Amino acid sequence: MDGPGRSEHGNGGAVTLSAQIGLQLGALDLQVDFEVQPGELLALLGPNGAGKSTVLRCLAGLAPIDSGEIRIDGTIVDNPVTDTLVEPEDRSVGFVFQNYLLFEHLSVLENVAFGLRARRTPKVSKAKARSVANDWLGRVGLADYAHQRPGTLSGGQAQRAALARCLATNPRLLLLDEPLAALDAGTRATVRRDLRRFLETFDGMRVLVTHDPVDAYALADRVAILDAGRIVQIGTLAEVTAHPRSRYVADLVGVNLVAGTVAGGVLSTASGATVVIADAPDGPSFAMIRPHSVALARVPADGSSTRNAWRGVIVDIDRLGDRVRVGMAGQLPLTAEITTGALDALALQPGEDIVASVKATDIEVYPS
Amino acid sequence: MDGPGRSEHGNGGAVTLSAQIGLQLGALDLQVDFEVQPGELLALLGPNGAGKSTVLRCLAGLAPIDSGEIRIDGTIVDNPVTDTLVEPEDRSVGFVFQNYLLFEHLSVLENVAFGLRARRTPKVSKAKARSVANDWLGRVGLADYAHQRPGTLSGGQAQRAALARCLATNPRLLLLDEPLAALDAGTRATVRRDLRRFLETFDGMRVLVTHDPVDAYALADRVAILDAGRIVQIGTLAEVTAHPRSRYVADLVGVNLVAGTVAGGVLSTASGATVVIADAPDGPSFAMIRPHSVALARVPADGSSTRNAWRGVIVDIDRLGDRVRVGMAGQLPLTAEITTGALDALALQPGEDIVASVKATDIEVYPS
Amino acid sequence: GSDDLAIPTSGSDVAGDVTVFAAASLTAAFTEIGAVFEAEYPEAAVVLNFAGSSDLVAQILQSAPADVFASADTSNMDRLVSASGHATEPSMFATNVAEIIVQPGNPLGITGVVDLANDDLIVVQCAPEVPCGRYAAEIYANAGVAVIPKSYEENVNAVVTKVRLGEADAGIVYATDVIGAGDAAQGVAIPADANVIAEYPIAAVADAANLVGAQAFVDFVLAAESQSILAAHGFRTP
Amino acid sequence: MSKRRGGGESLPVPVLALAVVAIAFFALPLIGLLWRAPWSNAWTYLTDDDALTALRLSMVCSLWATGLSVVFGVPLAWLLARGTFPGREAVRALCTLSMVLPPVVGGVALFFALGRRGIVGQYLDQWFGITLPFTTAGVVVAQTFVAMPFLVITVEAALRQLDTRFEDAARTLGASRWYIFRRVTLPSIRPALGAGAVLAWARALGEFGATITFAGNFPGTTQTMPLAVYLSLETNPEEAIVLSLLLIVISFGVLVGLRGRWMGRAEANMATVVP
Amino acid sequence: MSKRRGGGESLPVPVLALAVVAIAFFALPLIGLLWRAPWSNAWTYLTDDDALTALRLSMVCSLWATGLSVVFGVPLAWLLARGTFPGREAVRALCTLSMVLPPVVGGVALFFALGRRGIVGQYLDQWFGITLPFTTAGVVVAQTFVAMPFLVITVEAALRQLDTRFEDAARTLGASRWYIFRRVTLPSIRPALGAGAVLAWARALGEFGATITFAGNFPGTTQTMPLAVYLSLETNPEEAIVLSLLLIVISFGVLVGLRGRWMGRAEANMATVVP
Ligand SMILES: Nc1ncnc2c1ncn2[C@@H]1O[C@H](COP(=O)(O)OP(=O)(O)OP(=O)(O)O)[C@@H](O)[C@H]1O
Ligand SMILES: Nc1ncnc2c1ncn2[C@@H]1O[C@H](COP(=O)(O)OP(=O)(O)OP(=O)(O)O)[C@@H](O)[C@H]1O
Ligand SMILES: [Mg+2]
Ligand SMILES: [Mg+2]
Repeated sequence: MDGPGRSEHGNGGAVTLSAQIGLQLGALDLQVDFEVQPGELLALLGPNGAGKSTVLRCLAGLAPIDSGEIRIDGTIVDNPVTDTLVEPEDRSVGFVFQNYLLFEHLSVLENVAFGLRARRTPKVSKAKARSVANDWLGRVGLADYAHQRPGTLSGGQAQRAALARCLATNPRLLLLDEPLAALDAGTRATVRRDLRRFLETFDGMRVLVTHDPVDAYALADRVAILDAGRIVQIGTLAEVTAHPRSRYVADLVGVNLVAGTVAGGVLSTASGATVVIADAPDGPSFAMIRPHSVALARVPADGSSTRNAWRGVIVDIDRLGDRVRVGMAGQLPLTAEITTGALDALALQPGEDIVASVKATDIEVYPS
Repeated sequence: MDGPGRSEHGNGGAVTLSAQIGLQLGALDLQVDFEVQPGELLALLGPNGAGKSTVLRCLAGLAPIDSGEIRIDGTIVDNPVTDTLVEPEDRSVGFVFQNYLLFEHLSVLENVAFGLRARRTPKVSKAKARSVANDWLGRVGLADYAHQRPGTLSGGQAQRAALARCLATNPRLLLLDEPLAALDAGTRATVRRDLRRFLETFDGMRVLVTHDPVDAYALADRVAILDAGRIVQIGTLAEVTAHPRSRYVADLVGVNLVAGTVAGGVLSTASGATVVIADAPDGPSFAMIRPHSVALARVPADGSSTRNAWRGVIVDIDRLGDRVRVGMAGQLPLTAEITTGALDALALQPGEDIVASVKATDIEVYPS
Repeated sequence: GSDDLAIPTSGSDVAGDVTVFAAASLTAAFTEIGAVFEAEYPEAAVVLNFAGSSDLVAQILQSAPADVFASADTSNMDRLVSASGHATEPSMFATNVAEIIVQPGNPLGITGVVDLANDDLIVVQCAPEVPCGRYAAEIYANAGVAVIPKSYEENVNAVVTKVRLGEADAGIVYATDVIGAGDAAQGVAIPADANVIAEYPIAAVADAANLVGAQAFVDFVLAAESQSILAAHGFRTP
Repeated sequence: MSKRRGGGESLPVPVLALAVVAIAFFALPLIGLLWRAPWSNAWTYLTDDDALTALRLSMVCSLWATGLSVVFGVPLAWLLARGTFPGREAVRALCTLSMVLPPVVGGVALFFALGRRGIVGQYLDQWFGITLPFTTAGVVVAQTFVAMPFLVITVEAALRQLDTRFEDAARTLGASRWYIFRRVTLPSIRPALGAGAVLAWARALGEFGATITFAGNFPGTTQTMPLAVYLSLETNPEEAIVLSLLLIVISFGVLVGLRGRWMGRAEANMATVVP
Repeated sequence: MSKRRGGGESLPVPVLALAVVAIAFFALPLIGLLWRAPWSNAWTYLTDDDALTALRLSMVCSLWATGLSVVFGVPLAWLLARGTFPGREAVRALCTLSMVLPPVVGGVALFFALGRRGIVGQYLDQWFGITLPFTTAGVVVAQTFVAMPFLVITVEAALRQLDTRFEDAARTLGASRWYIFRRVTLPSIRPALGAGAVLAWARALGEFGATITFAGNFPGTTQTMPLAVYLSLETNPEEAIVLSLLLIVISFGVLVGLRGRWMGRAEANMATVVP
């Protein structure tokens, strides 16, 4: 049962992950190709149904691929052509599932101890396993729930138990499917901190699926944007967020992304809107406008340094702390970020007309 | 089968919810007492395991209460003393569950049509039900998945299907248990907008459980903070967030909350830290410090207008868009919010020493 | 000449288990006989295995550990002998005559076979595949009546049970069964000219493990003491 | 290529070994029957009128028995799984009554209940002129009595394993208990229901003791296949073997046929929350 | 107060009605037996040595049969539920063989397989000197042959209903298939396993035809309770009734007793993801 996977990783040396994954699954046509370096954490982001969870299942060996090859630390763990397939239990992967999957017939403690007891190498005594499990429960703040059934835990508690169960086995390749999704604001920060602390002392590589940009920013070295089974953007956080190339990323970073064609310092969109920009080469381009550089007014502000102004209707007002994000529909849909004060001053309401203006110099333009 | 609940609400008139809930469930001792006015939306926030989902189950009639009384539109639907209990199916509640609970043996479309077909009044033809269901699927962007099995949907898709299934029955009392939790950044904003649009045309009252402050800000009229089965704070958003009275709320709003005692313009904490403040009455008080009014430096900034400075160690760096939240541990744990530029300039790393300073005038103090 | 293979038996060397396969209808009688036999030969122990005659044949042919086979009819004995031979020539140790079994007090006033032809009557009898069924057919033929029973039972005991429970009004069974039923049922004799006689053969089987014991038991069954026991249960001597 | 499929098919060796032994245990007797079957004149036995009549009757009765078992057994199973009333355990035990009862005694017990002189039977007779013994209806009753427990116990186990939160969800959607039962509960226990029905049907098909005792044995009305087989054992074991094989072949056909339609995996897993 | 408890106990009326009919259907024959039982001299029958011996033998054998059914049946069920191999349907059907087979024929078939002249039996005899027919071991074999299918089919249905993602989770935790089988799969099908074992045990306890044919009817070694009952039907139906009642009482005791320990609801719902 002790496949190449586990034994080779046993030494705790650095490992590499290279994955070319081709898989047809229902409506999903998955075609991704990426590498993860030792000690690196790759975050998979993308809309629902993009195939993020499926990618993780492939890496874990739970979903054998149709084409391509997955190599961990030089060992081929999945290759349909040579008919190679290292079973999940021999891959030494750790998998934190999107929906917990705790064993209902075991106590929370026994759940966390499960992985330690399960593997034959290294053999762990029951007592040892339990004490290790207890440590982990402590770290995720479930010490008091050790002897309850998972079923009596709340959503977030269950999620944390699942996290502990996986981390306890000290896997070589760590796969996290939205590990913090169900945690409340308070706990999330703490667990994220613990998680990062663990990851720092972790020499394997990690793939993280998340919807929360904060998680990605806090934990990931590189980000891959997955959409409809394809990687549309991959690179360091800086690269990806500096120049969003998809609506999804723009939303994630919280900026406005305008696609169009530049001609003589003016970018015109498909919808016919025009954006006056600082110098930029002609040709199809993206324009990125930060919400807080968008000013709102009831009437066009004449004689201001601003040279861009668009009319629109307010569709959305999201308050966030002492700032407010105002969504505007119109020829050029925009999201503006203003202070609560400004909002109260303008007394804005959804459905009202508004004028948004942006300094040309605040607009970043790059070829698409 | 047609209980008082449904028939009375049938007219679509305004309704009121008043709930005194006492319930002992495993580790949870639930004791809450609140009212929701017609057209009002109450958001329940609180840490994991606080009892939020349980409260909703009580309101829906899925968990009969041990003591107290639940009244909907004047009708007593649950009262252990008089042994009254209106069954869930007769309460005309809509419940969006924390974990979907879609029927695996029905197609997504049939799931959404279920509620319409299930109720005898008003009787809805199969065709009618299906068309209504289709509309709803369209609204949550699942039109293409109408004939798939829920099992083949991704997490977020399933969540949206569940949302549609509930909204389709046009319930009089709407209970939402983290309806947006599993949605990705892009979809969430859209669905939230749809949800709000629906809620605006909804004359019943709604109770929403969420972990996401943005949801609460965007959707809720009032917020109740639930902790360990008790409501620790309740009121309008302004009230609750203006003067956080719990760690949880402070985290939610994203501000620093310092509890201590004011004596002669100085607030001293249990840990011995002192905070110089603008005038405030003596006595036990809370001090609220906004992260972006916290300045960070490597050395104490002498001769500045700032009169507060604390040493500490960086434990946490969360990048969020073009801003960075820096967590500092020390005698006075603080979270500061600075620009990416400032971060790069200071080249801060977790574990390094740092000095945080705040203008006394930026500190808001109120008696606890 | 029933004694061509006969082995002289004296109490001394009759010992060990004597396994007797006997027809189920002999249960009561053979249980008693077995006890007396053991009293006679203290060294010996009688092991009784009761079942339908044909089941017993099947078992013996599957080399069940049988020493003696007592059948409720000649045909099953013949099947055994023709298939696996025998240690001693089969000899008749009892006969049985058919009777009509009816409710206690004979409420329907059934006097003879002729009355059974009445369709309002619930008559049950054995299936033609089993001996008592064949006998019933013969009896109807002899009496010159056509009786259509409600059911062809698997064995005579089933017939008795149905009448005892009052589910059936009448049936063709053995005289011994009527006696066995006690006052839960009562019998209507069939005149000898229309009646048939069932013969019960017994023999030591071919590869009997305890041939001496087998021989002794066969002889004992044929002896007076056993005959009186059989008589007490309604059997007649051949 | 099997390996490629992943999933559960590469079972642990010890388990596999045990499973193989179990299969052999069931296969050998069948092989034995085939081995000893008189192929030369098998056809004559099969085309024998009585055999065919018995076969037809067996089919009709066993299907009726299965139907009744489902109609009455599923509600009973639900009551046992969800109801809370004193003596529930006793009722559950009561359902296995006909399994522990020697078949013949079972038949006798049926007489006591439904026979001409039975507790209820006498009134059925007096008031409605209905008599069950010695009728085809009686066969169905006897078979149902013996077969239903298998359905009840199988379905009840499934109901207990079912996640009740799905029914909660249905209730908040305004569905009555009855509607939920039909549209949510039943569909989600379909595999177990199928299994239970198969068990019940097979048991009814092979039922012998209770049938012959309660319903008797008359060609055309109450003589089912097992009875025909049993009796031919008395005179003609060869025929018995052939008829048994016929019985087996037919049940195989039905089982293999039903299987796909009844016990799909997709329907099985009601508990799927997300893929 | 029952209303306060909420949950499923207020069943829809039609269902309730059907369930009640079903219960009556099982209760009446039992009442009938009790009604006709000869209480006056019941005690003498019960204390009769042969009866007690038969009872002891029945218990021992049926428990052995149940044990064997579990040991071999669960792996088989797993193979059927998870394995993918040609002829899986056929194998599944094969398992119901002994249910459709008239018991007596089943006994004959066992002879062909394990008898002293049987396909395998002859070698058991020659090489190991093991003979199964007409021994207590033979009784266990006959009962297992008849009882195992009930366990196999029940457990298989449960395995299909089981959410395999939990096993996936266990695999990623480094658990071997065998470990998962023991620590995850088995515990989560406990209710079904319990139900299946009960079915098998009850069936074994009542087994008559195959036993008397294959193992014979020797007091002390192969005469189980049903056989004793059968014989006393010949000589003394009253005794038969009393013994049957004894059989029922005992199985009731065991079932009601086991129930709590075996079929808890908590264990049942493996699929709970959050409360
Ligand atoms: N077993 C399956 N059968 C058919 N289609 C499937 C199956 N599993 C997944 N899919 C398809 O794959 C798509 C992606 O699923 P996946 O769970 O990987 O998405 P995801 O990126 O994880 O979404 P989310 O962020 O909501 O979890 C789904 O939309 C579904 O259509
Ligand atoms: N059936 C039950 N048996 C025992 N305890 C229970 C049960 N259901 C809930 N609890 C207890 O109630 C507590 C609160 O559960 P609940 O699901 O209401 O929390 P929550 O506020 O919804 O948390 P989350 O935000 O994580 O969903 C749990 O911690 C658990 O201990
Ligand atoms: Mg996913
Ligand atoms: Mg909750």
